[in-house]
Amino acid sequence: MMQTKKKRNSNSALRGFFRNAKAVVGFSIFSLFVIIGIFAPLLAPYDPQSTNFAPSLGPSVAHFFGTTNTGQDIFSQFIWGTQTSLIVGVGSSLISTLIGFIIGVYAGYKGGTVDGILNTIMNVFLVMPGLALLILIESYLKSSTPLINGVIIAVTGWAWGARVFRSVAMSITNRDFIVAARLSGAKTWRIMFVEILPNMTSQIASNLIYACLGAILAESSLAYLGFESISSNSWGTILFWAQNGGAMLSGSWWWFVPPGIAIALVGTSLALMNFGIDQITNPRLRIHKKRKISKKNPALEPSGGM
Amino acid sequence: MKKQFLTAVAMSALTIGTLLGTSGSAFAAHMPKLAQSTTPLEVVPSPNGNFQDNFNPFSANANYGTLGFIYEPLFYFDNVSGKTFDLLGTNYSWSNGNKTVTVTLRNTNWSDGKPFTSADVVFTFNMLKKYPAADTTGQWQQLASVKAAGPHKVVFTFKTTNVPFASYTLNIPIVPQHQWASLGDPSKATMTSPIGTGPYTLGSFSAQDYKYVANDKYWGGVPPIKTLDFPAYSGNNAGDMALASGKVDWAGMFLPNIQGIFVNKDAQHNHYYYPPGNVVMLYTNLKDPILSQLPVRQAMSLAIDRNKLANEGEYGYTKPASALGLILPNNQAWVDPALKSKVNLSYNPAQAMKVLEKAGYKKNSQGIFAKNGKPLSFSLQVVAGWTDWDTDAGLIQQELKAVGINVNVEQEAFSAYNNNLSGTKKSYQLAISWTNTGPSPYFLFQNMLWSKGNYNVEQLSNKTVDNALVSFSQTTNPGQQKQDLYKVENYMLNQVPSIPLFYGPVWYEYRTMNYTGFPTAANPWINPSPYTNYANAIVVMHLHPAH
Amino acid sequence: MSDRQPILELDHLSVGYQTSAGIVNAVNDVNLTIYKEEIVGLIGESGSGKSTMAYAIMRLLKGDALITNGTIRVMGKDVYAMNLKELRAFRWAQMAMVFQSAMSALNPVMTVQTQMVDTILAHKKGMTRLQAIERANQLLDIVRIDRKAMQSYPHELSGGMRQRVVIAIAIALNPGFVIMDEPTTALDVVVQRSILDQIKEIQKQEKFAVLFISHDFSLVAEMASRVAIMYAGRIIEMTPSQTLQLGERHHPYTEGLLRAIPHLSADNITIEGIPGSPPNLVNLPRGCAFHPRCPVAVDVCKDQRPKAIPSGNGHVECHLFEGEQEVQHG
Amino acid sequence: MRYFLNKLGFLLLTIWAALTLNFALPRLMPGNPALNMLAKFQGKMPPQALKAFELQFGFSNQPWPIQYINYLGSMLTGHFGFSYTYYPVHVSTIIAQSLPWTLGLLGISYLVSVVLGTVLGIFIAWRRGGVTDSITPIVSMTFQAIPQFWLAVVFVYFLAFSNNIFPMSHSYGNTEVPGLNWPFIRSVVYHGFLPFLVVFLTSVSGWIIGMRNNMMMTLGEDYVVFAEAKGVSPRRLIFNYAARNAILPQVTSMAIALTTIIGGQILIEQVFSYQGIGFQLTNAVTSEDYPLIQGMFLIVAVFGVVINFLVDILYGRLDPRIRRRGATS
Repeated sequence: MMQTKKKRNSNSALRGFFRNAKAVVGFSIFSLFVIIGIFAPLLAPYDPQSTNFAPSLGPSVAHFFGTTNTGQDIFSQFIWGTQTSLIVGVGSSLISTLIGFIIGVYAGYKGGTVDGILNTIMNVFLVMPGLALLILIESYLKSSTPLINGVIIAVTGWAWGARVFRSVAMSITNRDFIVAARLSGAKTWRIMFVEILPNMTSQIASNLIYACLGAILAESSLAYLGFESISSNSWGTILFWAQNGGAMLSGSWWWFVPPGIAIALVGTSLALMNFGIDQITNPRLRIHKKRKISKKNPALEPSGGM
Repeated sequence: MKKQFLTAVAMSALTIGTLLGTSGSAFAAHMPKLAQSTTPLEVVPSPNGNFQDNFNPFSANANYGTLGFIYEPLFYFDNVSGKTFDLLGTNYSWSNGNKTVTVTLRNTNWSDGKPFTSADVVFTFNMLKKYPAADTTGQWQQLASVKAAGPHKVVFTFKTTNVPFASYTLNIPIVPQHQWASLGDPSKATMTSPIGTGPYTLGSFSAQDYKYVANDKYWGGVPPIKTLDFPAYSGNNAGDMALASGKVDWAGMFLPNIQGIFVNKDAQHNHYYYPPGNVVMLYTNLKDPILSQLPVRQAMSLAIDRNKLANEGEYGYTKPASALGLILPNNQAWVDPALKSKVNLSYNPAQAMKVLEKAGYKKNSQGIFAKNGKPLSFSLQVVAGWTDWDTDAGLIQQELKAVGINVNVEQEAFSAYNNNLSGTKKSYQLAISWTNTGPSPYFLFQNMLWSKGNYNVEQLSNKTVDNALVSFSQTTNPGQQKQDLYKVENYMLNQVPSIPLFYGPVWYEYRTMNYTGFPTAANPWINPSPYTNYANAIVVMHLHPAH
Repeated sequence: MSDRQPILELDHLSVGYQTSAGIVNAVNDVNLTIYKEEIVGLIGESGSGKSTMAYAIMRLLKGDALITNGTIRVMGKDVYAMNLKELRAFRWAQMAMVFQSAMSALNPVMTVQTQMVDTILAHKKGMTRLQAIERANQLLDIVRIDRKAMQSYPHELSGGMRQRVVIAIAIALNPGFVIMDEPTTALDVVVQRSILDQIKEIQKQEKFAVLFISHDFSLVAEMASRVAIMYAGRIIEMTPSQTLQLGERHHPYTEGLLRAIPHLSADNITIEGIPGSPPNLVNLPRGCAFHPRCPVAVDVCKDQRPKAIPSGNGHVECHLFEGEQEVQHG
Repeated sequence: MRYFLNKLGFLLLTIWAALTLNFALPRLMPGNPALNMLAKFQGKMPPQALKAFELQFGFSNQPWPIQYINYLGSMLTGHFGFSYTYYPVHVSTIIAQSLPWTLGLLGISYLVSVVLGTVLGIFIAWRRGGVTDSITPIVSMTFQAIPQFWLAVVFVYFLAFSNNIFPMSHSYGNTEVPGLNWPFIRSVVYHGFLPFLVVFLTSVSGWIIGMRNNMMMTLGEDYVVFAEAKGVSPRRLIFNYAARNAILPQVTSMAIALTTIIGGQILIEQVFSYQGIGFQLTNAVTSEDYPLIQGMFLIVAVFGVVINFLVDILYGRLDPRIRRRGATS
């Protein structure tokens, strides 16, 4: 009974998601980039690192985004960079959400001293300025790869999610089915992942989305500051090389604009999806499109001027 | 990108010696007498962070221009032209079997009006003796005494004969006794109100900008420009943009695509040239059993396309290095006539493979040359974030791979890299690094090849080279000195103790909108970069308003 | 009956929600009149449309709820014909409402005094602040709360005190009509008792008509003179409260509700409920909405919606009563 | 009071955590600060300088608990050691010099984005479903998704480099004399505008959307409906009833979001050569100036934590329920 009810809820939530215009637009944009990332080996016309082309070319049929000042094909770098940036974003968000889930739910579920300690740790991570912490770590970890950076971003950024998960866990820990599970002797991890988890899908989805956006932005920032191995290839490293190669000053907009726009697009798509999820799970956030039913229907007017 | 500045600055600090055999002081700065212009000269020696209020000449981190505009040494020995410029000294001469040098001082005043005398010189050196932490060039490891011989004469006596070392000694900035006597350890002092003998004094300071104002009583005449303005820029874009938009008159910055970004914006006024400043080497650790084999080093040298490195990794701002370890054309006069035809290094991968095969190496199943089951596989260390060298390392990796030598590029933090190269235990196989230069090739060789050299990174210990360098250091006879260096050049060519790659450029951009008289490529009479200590002031004294 | 002055008149009122499946009526063709100084009870299971009706009367419908048919008159004035300014002046001065949960009806970050004074000053433009505070103090006296509570924040008061504050705010402007939407649901029995007594007392004193909404039969029977029973958006029966006891003849649903009240006798407790659950409004059964749960349903109940049949002092919507009507008329 | 003490305890705890992190990180890495310092001079320092550096940087072979206590002591007294890049300048001197600029720029951009974002959020929640409501969140979300450094660089390029409308870098004109004079203040404002704009545009979204959503939630609360019913004027309803409550969750995120704003400002200061902590921090990292990195990080962290504390206290003042309960989260 419980199980089927949960399933029905998540199905209808999914249906709601795809009925929400914002969510659908966001999902479509994001999917487009995912497809580009998955098929990067097929889509990229050249080896992104190869320096075999004429340097500093503008956009052309042969090189959609021109070439770098060392003669690399920027379009190929962009395509491969899509893959890297998405892996970093998605991977990092999965890791940080998992850490956040375990710590947050464990704290909320256990309560008491455990909660006190974990909650304090959470708060410490929350108030530490993230990028400054990342820079501090990078200063000792020279030229890490985007993937390592993704892991570091996750390890330093899980606290946001943990806070949300903790409060949700606290609110459902005393519900009957959790109490029943506990009384029947279920292990803590089982209660956390089997009983509690399905009840916070929207929070998890929302956290995954924001962590992904955060990771993509943070990775590109670190790359831009030059904290990534030069043989790596992400949107951030393209921007780093564009800056390094004077793309701005020579007006080579095709070098620095695409990665920036791509990050913004992916970010916006994620934000749109999150916006959609918010509206689905929170009926009060829904905007009611007021169709005219009958002409003379005073109830349709907003009352109280709101 | 940061790297270029760092090494350039490091090297210019070391570029302070000369060959003192060449008939004493030769070149007095030409001091024009023109009306002073009030338009500030905008100088960006190097983009770096904020400034700190420190104009202490004994601090390695003093603000640009401290050495030159404010403090002067006795003489300045230029590494690009090889010339000597008289500053506080007007003449020096060797005696006592080349152990003693006597310097005649200029009759001038400190910027606060007090007279400059031999007491100040003696004080300065004794202060370094008292506080070894400030004696960063190790003067008192060589000096026996510094004594005044009258108000305008100083006698330096060395423990042993080491003629070239005197170029470091005569290059020490002289500070006023009346200000510094009470300061204590000069290595720990921050000097915020410097009193010097130079053409400028400190005008104003803030973290983002400081200004020098003309010292109108300068012994070399009224400086032609009233104010020198030094704004702070970050290394990323701000400095480049400032230069590109014509806000900077004189700079020592690395800019990608300088022709398009800078010159073409105002081709009439915007100029640059990058004279070679040192040799960038692919160092080989000779303690490594495989790298100690000459054919391996020869093969690697043959397999590297230096033009590609210069054009791709170095943006075409430099040229392939010479086979002799000399910086050309700066050191043209020192080329062994017998080696004239062998100066240029060749790129010949086929020959590289032949050399290895001849030495008994065979390609294994991975296509890598191996002997006795040991493949030619090395790690190559570079500094992470020094992007041009990082790129070069990648190119070298590709090229060596093509002939059958495997290379793994390791990007290290600067301190780790530096510890691996110049620490007591040298844990590296291949590394890209710089050379330390001076007004003659002796300095480069002495640093790099002498068994006790400061930068003997490859750990060479060779009698012929050592003897030649010692012989050089004990004579003031130019003929003898040349003969000594020819031996080293031959060793460099035939034994390839390390592999020269390309010249490290001196960064130098200038804009003639407001001022002209800058050194040009056609007349490279001095190291032209604003980050070059002492040369900076000499260059400014030669400028004049454009209109 | 006609000599009494009607305070609330609902005429064929339907209130619907817009959903993706179209309009769903939560209140369906309701006719109801409340007269001066009268207390009418409104009873039904949750989801039967009680609160929707209350909000519709107050013209407080939010989001996708709207009046789909009919009119609402309070003191003879069509609530939905007023412009916003008139509405703001009329509402609370003439009709007020006591919300279900006092905790959520009071602004957590404002003191009791501010919230009371706000109400008074919003309507009495000529009044000074001091006068308003004095009036607020009187109101606290009426609901028997210490005047010190004025400076308290809602969370500092007990549940009963909060509910009294809400009642005080509701009667602040001497309205002629007050809707009480389950005013004591959240309170324990003892507090509930004292508040109900107080409501009755104040009602006698201030002489306003009340629509008393509850799902507690015995409570409504005690408070109200007439009771409306709501099922699936319709008032299926209207009856004087004294008839509400087992043995009297009622709509099968009403009878079900009556049976659901625990009956305590000397040796046993019987609780009988109504089998099944309230219908889904989106997909109402044809005919009588109650027929799937009705123990006495006949074929006609499945196809035809019953009409309102006058019965006793009220009316009932049930096919089973159709014969009686004929008997009565015949 | 209990709430205050609770928060104060947390403040101290967080600062301690930041200090400990700062202590642990360099010691987890190979080498020691003195060796790194020596490396910085690339052979220009004689070997005997090592001893001097070890003394200067407080590095010793003492057991680490003693080192740790000494370290805490010197940190608490503001002795952050010497900067490598600016030796012999103290790290604390550099911090003192750059901190006011960061505080100024950050303070203003933070304040403006919070206030403006919140007001805008209230406005679009009021006019929900309208044109502003459908456009503003999306536009602001897009700005939030743009990498801050990228936006900064694009602004510099188009508004400063190509079109010369704003200065490209620095916090005031090089001809101005710092002090309380009008030309200087004007120059500071003029130079600060673009960095401010970037911080504002990329951080305002959270406030707008957060406040809008909070407002929507609050507008559905009974006490708002109740207040509306009892005739409270629309203005008072929106501000005193709805917004006053909706702002509470906003205040909690104010404290946390601050950390991302500090992060963003690090990049922006770098792009604009703005003489603040962020500019120093990134430069210190490129030049491996570890004492400076540590000092800067510590200041940034402490700064974030202290502001957090202040925001928490403000929250306590705004929400009467908190004052007594002493909740920690």
